[in-house]
Amino acid sequence: MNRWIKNILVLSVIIALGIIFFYGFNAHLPSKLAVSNHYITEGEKETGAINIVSSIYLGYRAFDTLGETIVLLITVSSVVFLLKKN
Amino acid sequence: MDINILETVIIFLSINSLISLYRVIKGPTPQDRLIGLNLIVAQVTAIMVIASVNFRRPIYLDVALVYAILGYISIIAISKYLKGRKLHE
Amino acid sequence: MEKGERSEIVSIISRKLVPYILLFGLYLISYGHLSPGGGFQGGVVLGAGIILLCLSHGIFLTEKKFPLEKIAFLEAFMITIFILLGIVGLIIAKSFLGNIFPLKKIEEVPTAGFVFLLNLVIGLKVGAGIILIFYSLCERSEK
Amino acid sequence: MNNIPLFLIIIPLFTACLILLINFLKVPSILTKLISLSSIITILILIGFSTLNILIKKQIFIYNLGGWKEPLGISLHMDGLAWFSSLLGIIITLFGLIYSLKEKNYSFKFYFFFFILLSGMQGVILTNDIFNMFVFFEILSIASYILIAYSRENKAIKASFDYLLISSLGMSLFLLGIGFIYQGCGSLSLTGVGKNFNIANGIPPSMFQLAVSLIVVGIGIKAAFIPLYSWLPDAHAYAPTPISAILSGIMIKISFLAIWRIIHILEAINFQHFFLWIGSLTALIPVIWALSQTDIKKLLAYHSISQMGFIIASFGAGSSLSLTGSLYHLFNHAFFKSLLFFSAGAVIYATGIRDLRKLSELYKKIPSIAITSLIGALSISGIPPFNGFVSKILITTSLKEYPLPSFLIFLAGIGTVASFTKLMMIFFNREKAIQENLGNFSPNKIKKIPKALIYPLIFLSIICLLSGIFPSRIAQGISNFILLKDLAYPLKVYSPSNIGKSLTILGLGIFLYLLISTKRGKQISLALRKRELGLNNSLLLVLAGLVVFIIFMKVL
Amino acid sequence: MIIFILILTIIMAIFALQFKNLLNAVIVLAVFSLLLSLIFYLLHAPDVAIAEAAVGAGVATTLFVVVIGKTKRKENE
Amino acid sequence: MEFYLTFLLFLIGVWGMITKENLIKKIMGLNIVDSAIVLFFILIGHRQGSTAPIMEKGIKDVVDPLPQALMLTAIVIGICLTALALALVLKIDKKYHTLNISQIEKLSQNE
Amino acid sequence: MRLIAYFFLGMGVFFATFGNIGMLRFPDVYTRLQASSKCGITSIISIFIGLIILEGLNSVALRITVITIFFLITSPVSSHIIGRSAYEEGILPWRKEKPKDKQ
Amino acid sequence: MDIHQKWRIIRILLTTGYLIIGWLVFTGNFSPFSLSIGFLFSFIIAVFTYDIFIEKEEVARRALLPRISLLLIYPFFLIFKIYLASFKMVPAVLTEKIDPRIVHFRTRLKSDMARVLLANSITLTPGTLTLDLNNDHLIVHWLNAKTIHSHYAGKLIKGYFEIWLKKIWI
Repeated sequence: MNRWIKNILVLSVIIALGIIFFYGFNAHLPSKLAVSNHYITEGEKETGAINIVSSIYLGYRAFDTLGETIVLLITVSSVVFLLKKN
Repeated sequence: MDINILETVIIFLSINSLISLYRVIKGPTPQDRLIGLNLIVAQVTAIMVIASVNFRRPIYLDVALVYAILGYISIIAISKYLKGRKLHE
Repeated sequence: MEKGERSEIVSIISRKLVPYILLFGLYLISYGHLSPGGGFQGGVVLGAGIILLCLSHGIFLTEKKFPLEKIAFLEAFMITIFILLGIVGLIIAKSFLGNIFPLKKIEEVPTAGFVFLLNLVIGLKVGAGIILIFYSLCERSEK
Repeated sequence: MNNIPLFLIIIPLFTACLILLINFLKVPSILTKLISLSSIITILILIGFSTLNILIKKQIFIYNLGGWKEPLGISLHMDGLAWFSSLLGIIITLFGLIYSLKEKNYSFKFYFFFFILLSGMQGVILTNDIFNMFVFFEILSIASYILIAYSRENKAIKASFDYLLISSLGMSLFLLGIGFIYQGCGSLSLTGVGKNFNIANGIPPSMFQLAVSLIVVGIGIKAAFIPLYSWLPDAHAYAPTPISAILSGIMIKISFLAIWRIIHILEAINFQHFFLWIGSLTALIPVIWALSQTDIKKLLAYHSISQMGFIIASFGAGSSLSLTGSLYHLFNHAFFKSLLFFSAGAVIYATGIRDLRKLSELYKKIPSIAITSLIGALSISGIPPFNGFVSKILITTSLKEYPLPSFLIFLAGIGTVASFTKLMMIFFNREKAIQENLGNFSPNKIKKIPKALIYPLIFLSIICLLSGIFPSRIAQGISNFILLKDLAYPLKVYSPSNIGKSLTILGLGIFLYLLISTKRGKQISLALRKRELGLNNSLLLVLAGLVVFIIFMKVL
Repeated sequence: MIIFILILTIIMAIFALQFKNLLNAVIVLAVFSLLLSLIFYLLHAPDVAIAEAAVGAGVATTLFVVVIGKTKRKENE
Repeated sequence: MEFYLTFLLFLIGVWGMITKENLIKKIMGLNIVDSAIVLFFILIGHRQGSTAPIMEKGIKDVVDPLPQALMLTAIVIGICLTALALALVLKIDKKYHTLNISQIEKLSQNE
Repeated sequence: MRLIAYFFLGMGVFFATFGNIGMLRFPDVYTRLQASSKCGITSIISIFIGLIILEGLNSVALRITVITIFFLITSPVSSHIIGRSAYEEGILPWRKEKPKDKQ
Repeated sequence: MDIHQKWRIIRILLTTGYLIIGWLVFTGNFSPFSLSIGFLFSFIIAVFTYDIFIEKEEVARRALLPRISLLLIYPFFLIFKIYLASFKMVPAVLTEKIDPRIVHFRTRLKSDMARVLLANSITLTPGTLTLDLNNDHLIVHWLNAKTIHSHYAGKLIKGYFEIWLKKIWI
């Protein structure tokens, strides 16, 4: 019985969230893409990579990539540390 | 004209993969599900290749190759585990 | 995973396939700036190749070939190189992670020297990381 | 000079990698410790260099990474607030490092994780790009998950897993919020977002509210607001002591400061007022649980949430005095909470017991720890002349216009006094263990405490005392140099009425302590202790909190 | 087209969460990930499609399978 | 329409995280949530152009490359979290011999 | 030429459909595996041949050939390993008539 | 120089050669820079994986260098067979007239690669599916079993494949 109440509670919260997303989100927003347009037009010249995604990933936003590698490094270290035999 | 035909093929293939999905969900044994997974990998690779021809971007074909390789690896991993199950239980 | 358990077909096919998968991973890494792919994706494919080797030849043999210690060292070394590259950029190009190579014309194929280098570093690092995660998750059942 | 923000992030990272790398060569552990100590001192000196420029010349350091200008690439900004929180983080981390140096069973991995944690904190503070902030938050969180599970005890692992799930859900919400912002304004740098993402610029109000609430709830999980705090007590209690001090002392505050920055940039004024209510509830409710705890560190962990409530409520009031009070309390809390955690850690180190009921008469065996804990307890309870008193007075004066929140905060103050009286009883009480015949603790088994554990305690106590004695100077400094506002209020902290108020709270608190130490009170606290939220409920509460936040914003 | 595959993906997600047998859930999750990668592909994001296929089908599935192999097989009621 | 289905996917993942008792199921829910967010970003980027941002000769009308670059990072972080959570699950299984969250909570309270 | 390509594409769809139907209707793991492995690979090969004819011999055709060869190698292996795992697990093959004593 | 040493170098070079073919196929790019990078990568991979790619015992020349002309024709033959198999599959799917059995038989092929290819070819041909391969012992699932006698079944199933493969490898 308790479980049923809990399920209903969860469902109601999720449905409420769904309604909020449904009304809060506007799919037809006019988009302003000054930054991206610059990437598309100049990215090839400025970084030398034809693949613009690569040029953003490793050129313009390479610091993010550094952070991401650090995330991977610490994950690997912690998995090794956690599962190491004593 | 071509584009239409190619897209029709894509649509047919995706409807076909619906059947494989049914097997994945329904399949009484895990092996059945794996068969479904195998077939889905094949069909989706076909869809990707056709779509790449359709988009006129041959560069996209790398994705299909990666997809094929990794589908194979995942199937081998899962069936390896299925085999090892008797040792565990 | 004892020896009798292993399928000969899978083992032989994987034996012939793994070098090609690794090569494909390196292709993805080194052509990351020209076609889809890049450091991370290629690294994952490298890792998946080694995982396939583990699955088909057993983890002991693979670990003998690619020992855990060395791979861990490779990973730490690569991340250090990444940061060092950034610092070299700071000295040469006056900004952290700045481009330290001259940009050539785009017609020549592998132009983006810096992107290429970073892709290589990241790819090796990601591959090493994934193999390490797999090793350490597998480790306990062997005992 | 402009490179300082970069070095604040990179030097810890590089140190971490260096530690990892040199340990492949099987070097002695003393080298690891030496490297870590020297690195942290280096960045302390670096941030010291920047003091003059930032505070007096009111200069903002901007560093464009990779040479790409602001909207294209990522840039680091260091203004007064960032300087303040960065400095606070480094100091607390330094104390934590000194405290952990003497511990034998911390391998090099511990220092590695430790420095990544430090680097993540600096990154979150300094970055001016919202997605980069997400990445640094993830670095920070992963480092903290693994540090919480460092002891590999059952409860620590469980706490770490709970924290991982809840916090990842929060981070997903944050990322979704970033998606909304990007869709709305096509830019990711915080200044660009501030310029373009507001209702005046054509963003629909409902979307603005949704994005802001997603981001606030996502980060709020780390800052432990009222519906989102349930991971914190376990996580902070079962972490190693220096890590508890860092997590409680600085990490939750950094998350809060990130919210502070985002709300200021987005100019979500409605939301700021909402924080008044959230903060006052956050101050009160955890105190009730704290009163019922018997684990030393868990009690302290509940109090971190409660003190965060003071800070948040004062932030919500929004006047320059209350913002000053908020920052001042943040500053003080960082010091006295790490002091308390270090003392608790020393007690656990000496006796090997973390249950309050089993300990007694420790004053005779470890007088130094008893004194430092007493200083910490007096600070947190807001007794003059310690620093907690000053900031609490600032907060209560600034909240005068809002009667209900200030009443809730008053109640929270009483609860704080009561629970810290309960904590202090392990030092000054007699024969409690015999009375309840709970444990086999014998006072003779106490280990000798090494000096490295005591030095940070003494330093921290001195800071607590000093920042309590010169209140107006520090408050003026905070408001003039960091908030760049005039403190439009004649500061007179040590007035008789204020002291009387604090003494009233003290008396009521001791009375409350007497109440809960009766038989009936013990039964109630046992029942409360059993009634902790499970993982599922906490996850549900996150979503429910999100719904409530959004609905509240719609109503306002 | 994309909507159709997306609906299939959602169905797969529901089933992945609903299966009692964890191994079946992992298989379905692999299918989910592959279909998602197809969607990325059709949305002209080949980089992300490669990453998702590599991560979802290759690494995550293998890790899940290893962990499930070491813990119990059936989900406890 | 795709956006709303993406939100539905997100909510399904969250629902799985909240209601499922098994820890591995919770991690799967987390995976689904991550995927939904990635899909959301890609959809945002897709709205403008019509082909991938790889500038071969004669290609002009491309989709927004920035969300794709961001999502590569997000995918890496997602897999990292999954791996770490799975390692913790292994550890939990070793200590408590069950993966059911309510049983684990009962056991850890009795300690 | 184009018509031949379309013919091959149609054949690919045809075989894919039959493979799927076979997988749906057959009674046990092995027979389903038979249907799926054969028809799956045939449909893939047909489609790829069709596309190669459509595109002409250039880098695309080369890449498609690589994928085809890869499929030719791996698809039977994965079928084999699925079948083998079923066989080792002791799933008995379906028989038309009830199994008698001999064999 | 020791014979093992020599053999190792030969294996590394052979592996490199095979891998460079793969590189060319992957990239489709013949510029000198790409080729040199490809050579470098192939060599590195070969150094790491040469004893996986070519086993120490595989000394026979034909096992390493198959007859290229026949090897190139073989896929077309195989594809033809596959088409035949699939057309036979269609009525089976429609009518469900099947009589599946499991049969065992042996093969005379020596080279590993040849045996594996035989098993794969059997999987791809009408109504048969290799379940296991143990040295030279094959277990095959047969959809429309005509006989269960090991010798005849072997003859029927292996068909021309064995002869072809024997010509290509050993």
